[in-house]
Amino acid sequence: MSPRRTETGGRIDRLRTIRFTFDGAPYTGHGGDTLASALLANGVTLFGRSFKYHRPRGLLAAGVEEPNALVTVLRGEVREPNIAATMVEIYDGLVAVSQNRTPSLAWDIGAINQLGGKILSAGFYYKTFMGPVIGPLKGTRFWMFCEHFIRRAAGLGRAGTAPDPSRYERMNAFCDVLVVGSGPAGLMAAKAAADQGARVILADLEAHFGGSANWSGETIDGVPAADWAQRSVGQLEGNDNVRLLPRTTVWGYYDGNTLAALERVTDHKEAAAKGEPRQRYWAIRAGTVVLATGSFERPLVFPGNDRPGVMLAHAAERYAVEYGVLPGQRIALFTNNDSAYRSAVALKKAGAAIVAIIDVRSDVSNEMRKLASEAEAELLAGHAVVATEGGKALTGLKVQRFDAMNGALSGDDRSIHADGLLMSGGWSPTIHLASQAGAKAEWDSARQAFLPPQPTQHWIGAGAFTGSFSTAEAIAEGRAAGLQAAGAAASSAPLPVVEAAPGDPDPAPVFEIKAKGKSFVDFQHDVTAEDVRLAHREGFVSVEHLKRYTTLGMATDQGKNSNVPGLAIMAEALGKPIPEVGTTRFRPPYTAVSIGSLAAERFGDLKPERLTPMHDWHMANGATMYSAGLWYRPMIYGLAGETVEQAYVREARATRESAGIVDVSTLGKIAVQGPDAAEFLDRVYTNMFSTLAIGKARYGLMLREDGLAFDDGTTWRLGEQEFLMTTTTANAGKVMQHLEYFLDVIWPELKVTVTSVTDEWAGAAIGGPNARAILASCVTGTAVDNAALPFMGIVHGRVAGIPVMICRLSFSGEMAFEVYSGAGYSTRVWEALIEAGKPFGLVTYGLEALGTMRIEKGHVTGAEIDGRTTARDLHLDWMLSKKKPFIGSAMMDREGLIASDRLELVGLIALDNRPLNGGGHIVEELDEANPHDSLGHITACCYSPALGKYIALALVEGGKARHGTRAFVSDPLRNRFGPIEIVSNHFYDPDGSRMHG
Amino acid sequence: MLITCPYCGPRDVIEFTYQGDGNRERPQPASQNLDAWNAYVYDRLNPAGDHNEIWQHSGGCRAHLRVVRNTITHEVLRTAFARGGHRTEGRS
Amino acid sequence: MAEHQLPERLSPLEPEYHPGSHGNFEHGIDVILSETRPGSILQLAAWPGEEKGLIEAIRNVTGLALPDGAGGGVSNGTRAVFGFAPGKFTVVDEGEGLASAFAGVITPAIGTLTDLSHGRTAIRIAGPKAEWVMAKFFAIDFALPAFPLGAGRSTNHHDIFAQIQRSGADQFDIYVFRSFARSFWKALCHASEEVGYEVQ
Amino acid sequence: MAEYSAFSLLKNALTGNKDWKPAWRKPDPKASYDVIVIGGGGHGLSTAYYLAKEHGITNVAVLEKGWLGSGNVGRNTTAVRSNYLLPQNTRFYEHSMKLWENLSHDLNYNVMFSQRGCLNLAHTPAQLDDYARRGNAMRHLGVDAELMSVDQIKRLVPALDISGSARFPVLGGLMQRRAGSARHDAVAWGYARGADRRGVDIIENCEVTGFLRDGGRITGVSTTRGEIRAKKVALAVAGSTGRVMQLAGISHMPIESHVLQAFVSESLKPIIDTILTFGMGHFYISQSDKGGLVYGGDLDGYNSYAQRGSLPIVDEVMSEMVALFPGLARVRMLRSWGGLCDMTMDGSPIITTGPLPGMYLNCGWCYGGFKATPASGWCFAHTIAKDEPHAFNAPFTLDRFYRGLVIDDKGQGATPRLH
Repeated sequence: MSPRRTETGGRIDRLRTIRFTFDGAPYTGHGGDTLASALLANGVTLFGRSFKYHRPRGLLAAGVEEPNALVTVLRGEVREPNIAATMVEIYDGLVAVSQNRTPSLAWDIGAINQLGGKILSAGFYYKTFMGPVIGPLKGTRFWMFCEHFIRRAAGLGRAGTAPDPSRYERMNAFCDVLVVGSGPAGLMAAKAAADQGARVILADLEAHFGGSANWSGETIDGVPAADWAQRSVGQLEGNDNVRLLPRTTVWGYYDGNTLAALERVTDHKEAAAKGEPRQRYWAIRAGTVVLATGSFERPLVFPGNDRPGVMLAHAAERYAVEYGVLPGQRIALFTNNDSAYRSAVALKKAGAAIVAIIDVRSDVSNEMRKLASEAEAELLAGHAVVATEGGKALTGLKVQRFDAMNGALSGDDRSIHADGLLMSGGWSPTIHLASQAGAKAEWDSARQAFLPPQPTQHWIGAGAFTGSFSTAEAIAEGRAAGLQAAGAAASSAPLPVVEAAPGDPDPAPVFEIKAKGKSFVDFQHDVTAEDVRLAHREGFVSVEHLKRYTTLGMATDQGKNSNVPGLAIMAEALGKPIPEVGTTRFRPPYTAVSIGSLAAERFGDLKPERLTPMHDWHMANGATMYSAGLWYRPMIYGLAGETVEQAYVREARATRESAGIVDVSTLGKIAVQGPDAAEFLDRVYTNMFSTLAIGKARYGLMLREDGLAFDDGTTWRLGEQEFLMTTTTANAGKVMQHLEYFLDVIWPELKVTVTSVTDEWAGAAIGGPNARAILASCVTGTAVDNAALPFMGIVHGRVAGIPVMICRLSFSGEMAFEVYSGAGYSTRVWEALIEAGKPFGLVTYGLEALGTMRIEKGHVTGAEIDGRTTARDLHLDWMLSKKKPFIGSAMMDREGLIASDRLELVGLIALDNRPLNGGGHIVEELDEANPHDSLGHITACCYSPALGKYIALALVEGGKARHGTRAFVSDPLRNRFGPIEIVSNHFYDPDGSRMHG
Repeated sequence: MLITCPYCGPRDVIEFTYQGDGNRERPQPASQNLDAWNAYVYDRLNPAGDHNEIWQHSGGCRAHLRVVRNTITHEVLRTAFARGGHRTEGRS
Repeated sequence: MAEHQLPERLSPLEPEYHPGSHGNFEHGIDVILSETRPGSILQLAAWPGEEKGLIEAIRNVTGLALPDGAGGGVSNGTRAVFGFAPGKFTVVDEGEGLASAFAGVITPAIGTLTDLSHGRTAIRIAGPKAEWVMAKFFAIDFALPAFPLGAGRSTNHHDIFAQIQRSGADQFDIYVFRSFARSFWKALCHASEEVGYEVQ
Repeated sequence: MAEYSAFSLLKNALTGNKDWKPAWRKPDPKASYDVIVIGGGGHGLSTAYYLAKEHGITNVAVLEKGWLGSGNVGRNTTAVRSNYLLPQNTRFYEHSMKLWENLSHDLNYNVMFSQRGCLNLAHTPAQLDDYARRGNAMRHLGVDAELMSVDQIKRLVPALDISGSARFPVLGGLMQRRAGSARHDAVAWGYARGADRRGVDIIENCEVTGFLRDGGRITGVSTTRGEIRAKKVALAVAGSTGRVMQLAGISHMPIESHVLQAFVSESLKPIIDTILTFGMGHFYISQSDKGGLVYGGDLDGYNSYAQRGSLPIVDEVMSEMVALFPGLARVRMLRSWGGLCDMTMDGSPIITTGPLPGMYLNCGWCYGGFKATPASGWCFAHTIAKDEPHAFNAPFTLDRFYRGLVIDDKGQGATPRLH
């Protein structure tokens, strides 16, 4: 039996022994233990070190608000830092280590910071480290030098770099009623709503439903509250319209009654089952939310209140009643309200000696005096704790007379020997979700607490959340909320009967005992009462300034323990009531949420892969793939030992000499259909399409409304009211939305449907002097000669018995054809074309060769249509129809878009026969040391097999006017400088004789 | 945030694409009034409160909607098809 | 008709399609995944006000009577139809050639016909945990009252657009773009491991 | 007021820190001023500071509707950089960078500007060329930029997944070493203290409710603390520009107000030593001196005046984060918040005289406002004092949109969402 474990009691499974380690030392605990309760049972008092002063710290709380006992949980190499020991359910083989200490928790060199105490006061960073004005450490250097050490001293746990092997998952849920919190109020609400047939989700962040019923020691309907809770849960489990989510923290209340919750599915298990996620992220759309989230007990602010062994009263009660662990043998309590008396009695029952109850109030009610004597505790009314003693564990405390009216201390101090000091500074309703939902909390001077605001979304509060701290009220409010949420009338049926200790819910308005020594407000961040007063002296008096200047409330507990005491101290300094200092609006998340869980199913799978039908063929035939947006496209089909350049040069040369074939299935394809299709195209393209003959294609250009170039491609007229539009791969989605917008919003009178058929049709572009011969040898059902298939003509036929649509158009500048077929057949067509091409030495080519040939031809792509260029800049003004308005026509001639200093498309030839780089700049005079006066930049470049030179396309100031002149490429990033000649962008076969054949 | 698509019913905002100020009037295609074009292309009403907006249900039926939404509370007050005409009683 | 001599179409799922039991199946198989490979997937669109005529045409050609209302649908095992957008319907047939059957029927006065038989891939998920697995991907309510038998829905999972028809009490047919089908299939299998799944 | 220094810290420590004075006074507004600056955020405060310091104009009031620095200066992810593509932006932000480099001295307030670099990751050869274009553009304007190899990146950020197996493998990156981060609140407080020490009245909890006019001319403002007259009224209320301009009767602007969310993780020992951006989505991250990972992504994407974010963006940002750092999946997001951004139709700001006589306008910072704080105030002060823009802000006019002179670094066109 471990030193602090009680003989009996608690809902732990004493028959199950669980082995785990903390900081390397082996410990045992029982089923149902948290890491905190198990270590406490083993006599551990020191759990962590504080952020700034590295002070030794013990457990403050028993739940999610714990600020001190943060640990890192290890699963092999994978680290999970900053987890509150109070929230870690132990399992066999659990490995946990403490944080923010070197070399050990017991001996931490960081503790020397305590010596600097007064210098390291709030805001000290801002007042120093500016460093010298001159010399080697001027500017930012001195600060960065100091910062190097500050950064290493700061921080809590250490994150790992080993990839997390776990799976995370998202679940989209819908319900009529979401109940948050499973205490008596939540259970009643869930049951009432479920009985009405509503779809109910009940979520609680703890492993066991029941909330305070699990440790209050009260009885409900004649049975222990814990049993009543378990019985209620059992009744809920039966209903198939109820989903129970234990270990599930509802952390975010978003617009539209959308709530975000995190379910810890396997964190408490040794291992996950096959396919089981570590955590599940619930996105819940709820009709109505019942907020039954309870309340937090507040610490009191007094010297030495952070000593290990000083704990919240209800936390000690939980450890004793729920886990069968005594936080101390000789326990004193320090309180400003009645609830601590119940805790005293509970701990007495559990076997501790209650040496004293120190109450700041002089007038303590008779009921409380009765409870005190029941606990056999000396009652020191009108007293306060002014000091605590001990090092890594509490040994005693000092008390003095205290006047709650004016906060004055009097008389001699008196020492009390105790190894546990439990404090209660009153209770704060857990209103975070209500605040997130978008409203400001309201201060209640009786409760000395912020109460939930009027709902701004569909939620109803119940129980301690509303400031109703008694279980009887919780049960009544819970049922009423459940019924209302389910749309049912209120019920007058009798409610479960509660037997509970008496108590006044209103505390005395005492938050701080002013005496000598450090009194902590924010435990983790080491913010003291003096820091708050310093902030006041320096004018940081609004609550947000207070937080930001002192970091109060910015720790991992997000102010759950410190907000109200901090505000109270500032209010006193200002001589204003607390609400005038204000409260900060709570923001998501309620408690910290793992980033993996938010990535959910996309962890390890950020974006889908988009594949053409021929993808597997490309992979099997030596293609190196290139990711273009979500698509994968062949870059080259390299041969053994070939460089990328050698490969694309071979592919391009072979195409120009005989024939090549490329997969063009990724081009955006949009079916434009309907009586007004032609009219619509006339409006969206800069050039005419209504005049296009059936069975012919035309190259088209689109502008944006602002008159700049948007996208280009060929559009085919397949019938009177039937067009097939092609777009660039990159812009397919944008163009689709553009068209849909105009049809839906601007021109609803047009009878046109647009449908993405990108995936319906797969395409192969086959080009080169022998392309036609290859087609002729394998296409049936149509001729492909000049008469049957002139430039920009379209025919229908078959390849390998499969229907194909062939359009004669050219991107490569060769005699070329695009062969389209249904995607399910296209690989067969592709293979048939390659087979037919064998006698002609047909090559497959990839994006690099495609790019090379288009650069030789001077065609533009996304690199030139970059959202900043006009049709004129790209020498496409010949496509701007004067006969009709089109999208962008009214805006395209504004002064800035026709200015003479705009960048224009030109060609470049490297005069030093060395490769050029995309993104290199163009200058008139070369200055490698201090490059300046850029004229423009290279958009695309390659080695041109056709010209035998390194060439490029570029956007250059002056443009055409510079044809034939010399300049320099200036590429300091890649140290590439050299002479170039500026030429026309049409390097190769400018009059197009090859493609017209 | 949930937006009720007249066709698909209430859907998460993730399914929608915002298309901005729905009060803008596009000039007649042939209009040469550059001020009107500039106002249409660049200027936006940007109220703190109820706002007439265009949204596309791009992750659903792809219809464009006229939405009245409060820019302070994010409450969606009204939704309708931008392109009238369709007699499809909505689900919600 | 020529279609009858056509070779079998290739599935985009091929290399990732592994018939058999997978995932946590030792504890029972709670969903069955399959590719249904219909011969015809058509999109029919009616001009505003012409919906009734189109619905009539669909009934004449397929024998399927569409129920009223947005997203209404019906299926009979070999054929299925559902609305997925205002005035727009997806019609599916096990056999090929449904497009030519509609060719003369959908006149320019009524609307348009677009053949997507190759462009969309049909994946079926069936079993007691079908709703659970679907809810991992899509932010729509799959509960029977909210998503009735035969009804259709248009939704998306990030970049992947999907049309979904409820073809059984615990069965859904998902139509995704062919180019995304393999990625979606892999994700669907991955998400089904938890409940144990079989590929047929 | 006392200088801040290690010595003053020590001296005050010995006297129990009882003698520290307020960082700035809390005066009541006077009846009139030479200049009223509306907006007690970073830009408004720096404007007042430079009006006093550079132009000797000290009869200035800064009016803040809430608490000082309650807007975006205290809500951003603290990145400071000048790595732009277009020269108009690069020149302006580089001027800002130079002011940053001496700001702590200038203000006698440590704003903790730390030049730990900003690295844009590239994931395709085309993107690498695109970054090279931008880096070279910077170099041709005398701004530092360099390309980093995968090996260099791996050494700089070991936690990053640079394995070729990633969906979007890292192929390299564009680094600006002089970029960095600063303590955002300290910038507001430092400028406030600096301006206050030069005689500027900083008036908190003073909301402007209307404009006073003499004919067409703006002659002052009515506020929740009474009417205040001024020769010149300057607006620096980015995020609320639409609201305030409405008070002046101007309802249409080339601006939409959008929410941008930001996130911070629990405090960790140092793991990311630079500012990092993802090239295949919209994600940026750095680590604060306190150890929190500070990160963010895209706009929520719709008009909003609520400093409250939506869930889909949270999911998107976290997904991109663990795509880069699969080892950080178990690190936990501690806090999220939203800031209001003036999104212009080209993604660049507006600093100009007008649009009404007697009015001066500083707005449209999209989500680049923090790093601009010094130069924005410096240029705005010049524009107010001289009644004409400085060369640095001359391109940032209001009419540039209409004249086709947009400064569109992203090439997205007239949409506020995509910049």
